[in-house]
Amino acid sequence: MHANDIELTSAAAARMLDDGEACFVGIGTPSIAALVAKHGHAPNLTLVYESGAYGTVPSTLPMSTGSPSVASGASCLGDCGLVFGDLQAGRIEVAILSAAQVDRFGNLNSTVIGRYRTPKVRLVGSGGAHDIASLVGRTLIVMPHDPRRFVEHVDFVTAPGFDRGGNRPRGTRGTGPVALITPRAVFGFGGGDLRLEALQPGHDAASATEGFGFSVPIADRVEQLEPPTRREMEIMARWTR
Amino acid sequence: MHANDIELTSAAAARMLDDGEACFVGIGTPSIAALVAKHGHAPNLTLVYESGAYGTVPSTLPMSTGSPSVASGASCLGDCGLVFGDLQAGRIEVAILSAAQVDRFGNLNSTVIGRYRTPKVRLVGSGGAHDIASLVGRTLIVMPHDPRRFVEHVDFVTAPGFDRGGNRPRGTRGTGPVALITPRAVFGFGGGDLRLEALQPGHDAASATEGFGFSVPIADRVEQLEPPTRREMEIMARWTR
Amino acid sequence: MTGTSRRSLALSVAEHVHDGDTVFLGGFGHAVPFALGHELIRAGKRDLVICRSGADILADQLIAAGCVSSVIFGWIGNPDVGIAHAFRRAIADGSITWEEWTNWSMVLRLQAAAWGVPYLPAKVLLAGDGPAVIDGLLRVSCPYTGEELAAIPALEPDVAIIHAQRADESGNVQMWGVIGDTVVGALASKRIIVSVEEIVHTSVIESSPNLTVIPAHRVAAVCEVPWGAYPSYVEGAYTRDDDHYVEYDRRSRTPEGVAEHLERWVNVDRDAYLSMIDRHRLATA
Amino acid sequence: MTGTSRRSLALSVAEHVHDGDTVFLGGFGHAVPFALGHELIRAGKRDLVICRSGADILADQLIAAGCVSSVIFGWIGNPDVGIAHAFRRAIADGSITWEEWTNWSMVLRLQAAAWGVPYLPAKVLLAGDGPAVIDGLLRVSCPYTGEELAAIPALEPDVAIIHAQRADESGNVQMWGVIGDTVVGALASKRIIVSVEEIVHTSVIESSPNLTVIPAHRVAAVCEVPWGAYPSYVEGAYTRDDDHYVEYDRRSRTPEGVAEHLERWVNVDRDAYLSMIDRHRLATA
Repeated sequence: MHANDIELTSAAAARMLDDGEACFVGIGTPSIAALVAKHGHAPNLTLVYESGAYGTVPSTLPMSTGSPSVASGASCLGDCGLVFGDLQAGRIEVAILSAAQVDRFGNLNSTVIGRYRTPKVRLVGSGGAHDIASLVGRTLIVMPHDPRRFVEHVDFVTAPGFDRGGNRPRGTRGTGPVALITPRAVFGFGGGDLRLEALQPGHDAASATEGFGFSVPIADRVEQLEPPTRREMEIMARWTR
Repeated sequence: MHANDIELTSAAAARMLDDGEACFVGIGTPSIAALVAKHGHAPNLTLVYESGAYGTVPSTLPMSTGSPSVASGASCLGDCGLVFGDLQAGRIEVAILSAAQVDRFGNLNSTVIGRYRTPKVRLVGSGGAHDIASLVGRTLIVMPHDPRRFVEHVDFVTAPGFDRGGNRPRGTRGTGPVALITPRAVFGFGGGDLRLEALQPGHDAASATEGFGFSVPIADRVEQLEPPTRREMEIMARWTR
Repeated sequence: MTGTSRRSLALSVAEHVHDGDTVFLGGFGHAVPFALGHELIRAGKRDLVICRSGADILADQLIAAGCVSSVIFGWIGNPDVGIAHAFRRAIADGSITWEEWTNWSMVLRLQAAAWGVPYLPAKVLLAGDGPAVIDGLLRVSCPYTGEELAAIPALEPDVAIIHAQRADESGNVQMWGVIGDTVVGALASKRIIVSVEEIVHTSVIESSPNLTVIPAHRVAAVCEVPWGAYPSYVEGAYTRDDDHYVEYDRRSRTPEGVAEHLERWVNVDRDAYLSMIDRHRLATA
Repeated sequence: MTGTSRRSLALSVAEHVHDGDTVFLGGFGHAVPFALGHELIRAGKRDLVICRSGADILADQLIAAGCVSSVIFGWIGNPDVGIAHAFRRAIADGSITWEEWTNWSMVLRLQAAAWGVPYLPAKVLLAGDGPAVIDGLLRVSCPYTGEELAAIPALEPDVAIIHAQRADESGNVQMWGVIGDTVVGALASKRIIVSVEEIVHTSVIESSPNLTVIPAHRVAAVCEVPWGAYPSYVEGAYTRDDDHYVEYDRRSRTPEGVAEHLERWVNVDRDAYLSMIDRHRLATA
């Protein structure tokens, strides 16, 4: 059985989570990635949802961070204040985020396509994404390979990554984005700037960056990612098949 | 059966509570006063304890605001943040306070007798008293008739009443103390200054202010308080006999 | 509050929600107050400023129905399904204004009001493009450390509408499951209207006082409305009707479609509403 | 935290409390962590800065035992019984320093740390003599309203010791009854040590997640210590031994008396301690 795009992305992201960490997750692929880790190499990973849930292990994939599957099986149901307070106090190690657009500096846009007051497409807004990107220890970004989403500069910086000098902007903390993970590749942000670092099975540098709105530097040594293991595929199957 | 000092004080204070109010209470006589009202003319009075309890109706008198009888029978057990936040937001109408000393301006001292750094007697400190006196809608002060406790100026203003000009000091709100209730009399704070306004049964102006460290003006018309009713005495008996 | 008592949805809304009010909508995915929100639509409320952190399709429906002049939010959409179509149209045609925060800053705005302070300092809205689109957002320096912080201004709604599992007649509200910002938003508000699955005797409340999230003296009205959070869910009672959310996404793509949806689901009495719900499938109790 | 596991009192205190630490003491009347506090005394900890809002006789005993260099508090005494005699003696003879706040401002100091901000604004400590005796207390103006507010600085204890009803082995702590400032004080602290009446299976925790007041990833160590809050009480387990508090008041009036009390109640092993408690009279479960 070949891994599909969500499985390739989720498994690669999962491997970047360490056992014992608290991981802020959103709905969709971020949840799957965290669950692959939790059911695999990181049994003591704590999934944290902005709705106030800690330690939840959703059996069905939640459609909202407040969904029934976030509540059932949680070991702690506090409120938004508990979770975001913990985040602001520097006590959440890692987050997995996604967005409509990402740029070469790891900035995320989930607010508007086009101009803010006269948008081409009005999106959902920050939710917790700005807060998480500003405050968490490090960020993993997961995206489908949709060329329109990879731009040199996002139309709106909802969730800050790095500034044009490759530094974390004032008013943020943590190391910022450490990886952009797609079904085709993993990109790092070594100097605060996107760089191709590893390829998913069957892809090369050209296909990994196909359609990107900017040119992407390539690491001296590009790793070849292993496909999801049989075990990882088994774990993911219930949400991705 | 004659009312004892605690009963005279509690019953007089209870009558100053209106049905439907939220009333911040401490341990001892303040609790008894609130309970007399609650079991009598003010069934919809909400007793609030700083430990986070709302709507509690202690069956035995609590020794601490965190005592078992504060918890059992409470309709809401939040935390200190809920209660003090509510208070700071101006949502608690009235409080009943006591202290080691009260002065003619309604200032309360529960911090030290003597100088702060070299006290004659070191007391328990503010607890919530400063917070309540600064923020609640109005304050009732209940005290035993112990002349050493009635002074022109308290040694330390733990809980602010009025300043020497008879105004509420900057940094407080609410009307401040509206009454000082003792087993001998009720004093008002009309112009921000203590004034004898009503006498408990069997007392006159001289005995009501006996031993006070300052002279007390007397209202043009001094009321005569009714003794606690039979019903009030019945209510109080379980805590005061 | 003494005056609290069991009220109908219609009476509660008539008494406590006025045109022009700022209205906090409860429900962070869980226990979204659809019954109360739909009553606002039936009552023809106008010029409401609606607010919450993550706003889902109830907010979109209030906008579609013409009740709303402005939205204050951290997120607005149809969770995991798509965007808020009526909201998108309304900002495109200029019929509403909006003020856009983040989920944490919205929670802090409400917390500030719940605690009676005019602002709270925070470590967000200091970077990215978000701060620039909030009119008049200011910063403060910590007087001790010199650290620069965002000053998040208090937001005190005139009224909150929330749904919960149960309350007693005097208004002690008990809620469990996902809390989100529902409780802080209610506590922030001048008046609180609550619909509950069940009104219970005070002895039930007193047997589990730690579950009471809002003490009675804060509550203006309580309505007993079983299934009052459908199509969202109530922990321990019924699960979320995910299909309904997907269906709303499809229909709300056009003004006609959303009008039909409101005609079907709002312009009906409670019995008809209940008869359209597949309660057998959704009940979890 | 991954590393959390069932630990003895002695090991927990040895690993996580160091001389000179600022230690938050849990227990607002309810669930005062006497077993953990007494372990600090047995371990001979020195130069501790102890803090909480309303501090009762456990704080006084730590002072009497010479563990404490400073106390940060809103209230200190023996509730409804009298003053804290060892505290009084220690400040009279200059052997400890102190910093005196109010209960609300102490809660805000801890809340600021729990939320990772260096201060929170408040409407207290603006009048009376209290503000003048807090070294360096500053004010801020609200940048929106101009209102003058007290700037309450964050207090982040190095370690919290608290007692609760139950936890699982990974450290999810459940507490009910009076909460006071116990939870915020724990959340404010860098490390949290918890003693519980009972360690339960995680399935018990997951059946009532709203009762979890501290999520496991914050907890450094959990110890199962039945009667660990005696002579205070644990809701649903045992009631307060009021007589013990009265007795402590009597004995603690002299240095010799308090030394005798500590010899009797602290310098003993757990079985001997339990044998001195009239468990039959106090048990409520």
